[in-house]
Amino acid sequence: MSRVIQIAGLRYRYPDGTQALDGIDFHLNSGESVALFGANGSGKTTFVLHLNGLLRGEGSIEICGMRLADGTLEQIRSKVGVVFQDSDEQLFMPTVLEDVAFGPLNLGLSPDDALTRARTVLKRVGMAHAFERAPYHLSAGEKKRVAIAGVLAMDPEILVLDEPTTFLDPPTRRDLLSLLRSLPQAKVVVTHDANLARALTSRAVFFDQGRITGQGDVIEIIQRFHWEYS
Amino acid sequence: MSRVIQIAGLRYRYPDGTQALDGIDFHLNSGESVALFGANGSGKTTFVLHLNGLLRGEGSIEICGMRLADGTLEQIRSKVGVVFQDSDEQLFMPTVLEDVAFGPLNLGLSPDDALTRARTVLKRVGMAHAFERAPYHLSAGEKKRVAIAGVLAMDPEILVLDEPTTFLDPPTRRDLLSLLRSLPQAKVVVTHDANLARALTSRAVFFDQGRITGQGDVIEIIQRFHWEYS
Amino acid sequence: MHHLVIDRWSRGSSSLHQRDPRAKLAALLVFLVVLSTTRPGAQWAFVAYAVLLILTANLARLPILGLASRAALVLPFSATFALLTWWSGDSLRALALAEKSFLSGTAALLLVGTTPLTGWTAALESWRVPRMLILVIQFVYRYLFVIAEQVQRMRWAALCRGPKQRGFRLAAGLVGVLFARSWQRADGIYHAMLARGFRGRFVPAPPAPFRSSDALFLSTCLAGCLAIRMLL
Amino acid sequence: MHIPDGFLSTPVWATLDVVSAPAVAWVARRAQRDTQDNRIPLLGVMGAFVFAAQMVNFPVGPGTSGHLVGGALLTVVLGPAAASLVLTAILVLQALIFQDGGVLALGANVFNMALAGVAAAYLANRLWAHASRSVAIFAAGALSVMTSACLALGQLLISGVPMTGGVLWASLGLFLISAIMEGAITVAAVRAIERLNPAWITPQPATSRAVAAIAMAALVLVVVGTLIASAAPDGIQRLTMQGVDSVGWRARTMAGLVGIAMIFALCYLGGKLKSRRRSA
Ligand SMILES: Nc1ncnc2c1ncn2[C@@H]1O[C@H](COP(=O)(O)OP(=O)(O)OP(=O)(O)O)[C@@H](O)[C@H]1O
Ligand SMILES: Nc1ncnc2c1ncn2[C@@H]1O[C@H](COP(=O)(O)OP(=O)(O)OP(=O)(O)O)[C@@H](O)[C@H]1O
Ligand SMILES: [Mg+2]
Ligand SMILES: [Mg+2]
Repeated sequence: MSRVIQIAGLRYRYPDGTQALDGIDFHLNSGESVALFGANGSGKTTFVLHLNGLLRGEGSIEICGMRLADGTLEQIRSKVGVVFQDSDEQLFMPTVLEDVAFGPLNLGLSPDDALTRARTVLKRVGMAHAFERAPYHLSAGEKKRVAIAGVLAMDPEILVLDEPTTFLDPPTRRDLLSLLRSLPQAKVVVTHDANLARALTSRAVFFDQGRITGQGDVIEIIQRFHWEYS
Repeated sequence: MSRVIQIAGLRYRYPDGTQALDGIDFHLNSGESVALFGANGSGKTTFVLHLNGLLRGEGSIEICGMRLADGTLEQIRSKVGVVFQDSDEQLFMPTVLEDVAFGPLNLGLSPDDALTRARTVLKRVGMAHAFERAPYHLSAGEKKRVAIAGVLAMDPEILVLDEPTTFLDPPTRRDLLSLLRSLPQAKVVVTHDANLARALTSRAVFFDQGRITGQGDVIEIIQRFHWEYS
Repeated sequence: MHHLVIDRWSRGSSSLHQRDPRAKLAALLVFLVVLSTTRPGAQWAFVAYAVLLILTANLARLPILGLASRAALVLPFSATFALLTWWSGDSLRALALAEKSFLSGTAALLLVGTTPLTGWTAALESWRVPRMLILVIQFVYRYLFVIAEQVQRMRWAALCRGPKQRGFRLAAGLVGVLFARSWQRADGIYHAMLARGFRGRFVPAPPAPFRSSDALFLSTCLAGCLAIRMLL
Repeated sequence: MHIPDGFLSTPVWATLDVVSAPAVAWVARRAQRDTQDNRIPLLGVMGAFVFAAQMVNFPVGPGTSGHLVGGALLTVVLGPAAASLVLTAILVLQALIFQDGGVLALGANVFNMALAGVAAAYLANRLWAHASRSVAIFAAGALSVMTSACLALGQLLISGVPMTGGVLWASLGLFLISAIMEGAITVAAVRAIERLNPAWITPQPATSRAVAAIAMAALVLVVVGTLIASAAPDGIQRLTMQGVDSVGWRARTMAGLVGIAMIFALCYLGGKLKSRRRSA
C-alpha cells in the first residue's frame, strides 16, 4: 500500500492574518477514501487548496512521492483533481465539451485526442447528451457531473471533492454517490453530511481551528464529535 | 384555525419560455409548518418567490385574508418573511445592526425604535456579540442567523426558508433547528434534507415539473417518493 | 433574459446555422456597409432589404416577429433623433434614420441568432482580433447570467424588507457586496483553471475549414445586396 | 450613449473604426503585459459585474433614479488598459446581442467610451489624487461620462444629424446631470468596496501632475473642439455632408469597404510585427 499523500506540519496564514492551518499532519494511501469533517471555518477548504499547490503554506507536502515545489507543481496538479464547491466557478468555458477538454489540452494532448477523451469521460458520468450545451443552461446536478468529468479527464490519481452534494436533490445525490463509488481513485471528501461520508469513505479526519483533533473510523468519529443531527 | 396562505391555480412562465409553475393549489394554516420537496428545477424557489409578490404569475394568492395585488403588496411583504438560500445576497448593509434595522426603518419605525428592535431580535438568534461587525466577515452559520434576524425584525406572520441549512455544519444546524422550532410563526421550508423536514414540519408537499403531485404527512411523503438517501 | 432566447435560437440546425461563421460575419458587414451608404430617399431599396432579411430569417427558421420585436429595441433612440430631424424639415432623412438603425439591428440579430457565441468569436479571432479581447468577451458572456441573477436576488432581498426601498447608500452597499462576490468568484475561477493545468495560455481550438458552400453563401449575399443597391 | 448604425455618415464611422481597431489591439497588448494570468477571469467577471451593476437603481430626487455606467469604476479598480479592454468587450456584446449600439458604429462607441472615456477617468483620477480621493474619483466618473457623451454628440452633428441650438443645450444639460450622477455613484460604490476590502482599490502612484494636466487639457480641447466645430452652422458639418452627398453611392460603398479592408490590413500588419518581434 503506497502513500499518495503525505503531509507534515502544514501551516497557513491568510494575508489578512487569519491562521487557517496550524500544523496539520495527514496521509492517504492509494485507493483509500477519507472524509474531512470540521466546523465552518475550521480550515478544510484551505487545506484542500494546498493539495495541488493553489495555496502554499509552510510544512512539507508529498504527493505520489514527489515533494510539492515550484518544479513539480504542474505534475502534481495533473495528479490531484479538485472538484470545487461551486460548479459555476469550475465551468468557465463556453460549451460543456470545450470545458472538459480544457484540462487535457493543457496537459499537451492534441485537440483531437483531447476532444475524444472529453467525450469518453462525459459518457462515463452520464452527460453524453450535453456536449454542445452551454454550462449555464445545465441543472445543478448536471453541472456537478460536468465539473467531475472535467477533473476526471485529467486522469488524476487522487480525487478531492469539496462538499459535492450541496444543492442536489436526493435522487441526484444517490446517482452521484454511485458514480463516485465506481471511480477507483483515492478520494478526499470534505463534507458536513455524515450519510455521504459513511457511504463513501471508511476513515475520517476531524478539523478544529486549523488542527486535526481526531481521526479514525468514520462511524466512530461521527459519534465522538456528535457529527450528525436529526 | 385560520388560513394564512391560500393559493389556487398558480401558473408562472419565465420570460424565456420556461413554464416553471403549472397550476399550483396550496394552503397553510396559522402556526403550521410545511416542507416543500421536489427535484432540482421543479419550481420550489419560483413558488416561494410568489408568496410575497416578487414574481407575479396567473392565479389567485391570498395571504392572511388579503388578495395579493398591487395595492396590498407592501402589507403582504411585511407579513411574509423570506430567508433566501444565500445569506450573502441578503446582507448588504455595512454592519450587522444596521442590516437588521433596515427592515423596521422601512416599516416606518423611528431610528431608535428600529435599533432597539434589531438588538432584541439579534439577541434572540444568539448574535448579541456581533452588533458592530461587518456581515461580510461572519461565518456561514452566523450569516444565516443574521439573515433570519433581519427577517424576524419585520415581525412577519409567515416565515419562508429556502434551503436554510446548506453549508452549515451539524452543530450549527442543530442550533438553527432549535431556533426555528422556538419561533411561533407559520413556516414554509424548502429543503432537500429529509431529516430537517422531519424535525421541523409535520406536513410535506411534493413538487414535480411545476405541479404538486403529492402531499400529506411528511414521513409518508418521504417514503412514497424515496426522498432520502443513505 | 434576452440573451438566453438568442442563445436558444443560435443552437438551431438550419442550413444558415451550418454556414461558416466567417462567411456570415463577412456577409453582415457587407450588408451593413451597403445599407449605411443607401441614399435616404430610396424607399424601394429599404423594402428590398427588409425582404432580404425576412427571407434569410425564414431560411434560418427564426421567428420573424420575435426578431423584429428584439430589433425594435433601438427604436426609442432612433425615433427621438428621427423626430428631431423631421422637425428640422428633412422628413426623408428622418425616415431613413429609423429604417437604417432598425434594419441594421435585425441583421446583427440574424448573425447572433444563427451563430453561437463560440462561432462568431472564433471568426473574430481568425481575423486577428486580439485573443485577450476574445477571452474577455467569452468570460463576460459566461458570467453575465450568473451575476445578473445575483443582483436580482439581492434586490429582491432588499425589497422584501423595505417595500419603499430608497436610499443611495443602500444601492451603493448592493454594488459593493456584488463587487466583493464577483472578485471572489474570479479568484475561484482562476483556482479552478490552475487546478486543471492552466499555464497562462489558452490552447486555441483548430479552425474549421471554409467550405465551398460557405463561399457560395457569401457571394449570394454579396450579389443580393449589391443588386438591390444598384437597381433600386 | 450608444450610437446605433445608420446615424453616422460613412467617413465618420469608417475613420473611427480605423482609429479604434489598432488602439484596441494596443490596449489588449498592454493589458496582457502588465497583468498576471489571474487577470483573465478577473477581467471577464468584472465585465459581467458592470453589466449587472447597471441594473441597480440609485435614487436621486423624487421619482427619478440613475445607474452606474462603470467606466470610471473599472479604471480605478483595474487600471486604464484593462478597463478599456473590458469596456470594449462589453460594447461588442451590446452591439451584437443586445442591440445597444451599432456594429459599424462600434469603432465610434469604443472610441467614445472605452478609449476616451477611460482616458478621461484615468487622467482625472491622477490629476486630483492628492487633493482628495473622493474628489479625484468623482471627477473621474463625471469626466468619463461627459467626455463620451460630448464626443458622441459631436460625431452625430458632424454626420449631419440636425439639431437646433435649444436641443443642443438641452442635451448638454442632460449630459451634465448624468455626469454628476455618475461621479456621485462612483464615489459611493468605491467607498462601499473599500469598506469591504481596501486592497481591491489599487492606490494611484504619484506621477507628474504636469503630464497629466497637459494630457487632460488636450482631451478637453479635443472634446470641446469637436463640439464647437460640429455645431458651427456652416462649418465642417455642411462641408462633410456636401462632400459626401455629391459623391456617388458606388464611391461611398467603396469607401466603406476600403475602410474595413484597411482596418484588417492594419491589424494584420500589427499582428505580424508583434510576432516577428517576439520571435526575434
Ligand atoms: N480569502 C481569505 N482571506 C482571509 N481569511 C480567509 C479566507 N478564506 C478563508 N478564510 C478564513 O480561514 C479560516 C478557514 O476557512 P475555510 O474556508 O478553510 O473553512 P472551512 O473548513 O472550509 O469552512 P466551511 O465548512 O464553512 O466551508 C476561516 O476562519 C475563514 O474565515
Ligand atoms: N430566471 C430564470 N429564467 C428562466 N428560467 C428559470 C429562471 N429561474 C429558474 N428557471 C427555471 O425554472 C424552473 C424552476 O426553477 P426553480 O429555481 O424554481 O427550481 P427549484 O425547485 O428551486 O430547484 P432547486 O432544488 O435546484 O433549487 C427550472 O426549470 C429553472 O431552470
Ligand atoms: Mg469550505
Ligand atoms: Mg431552489
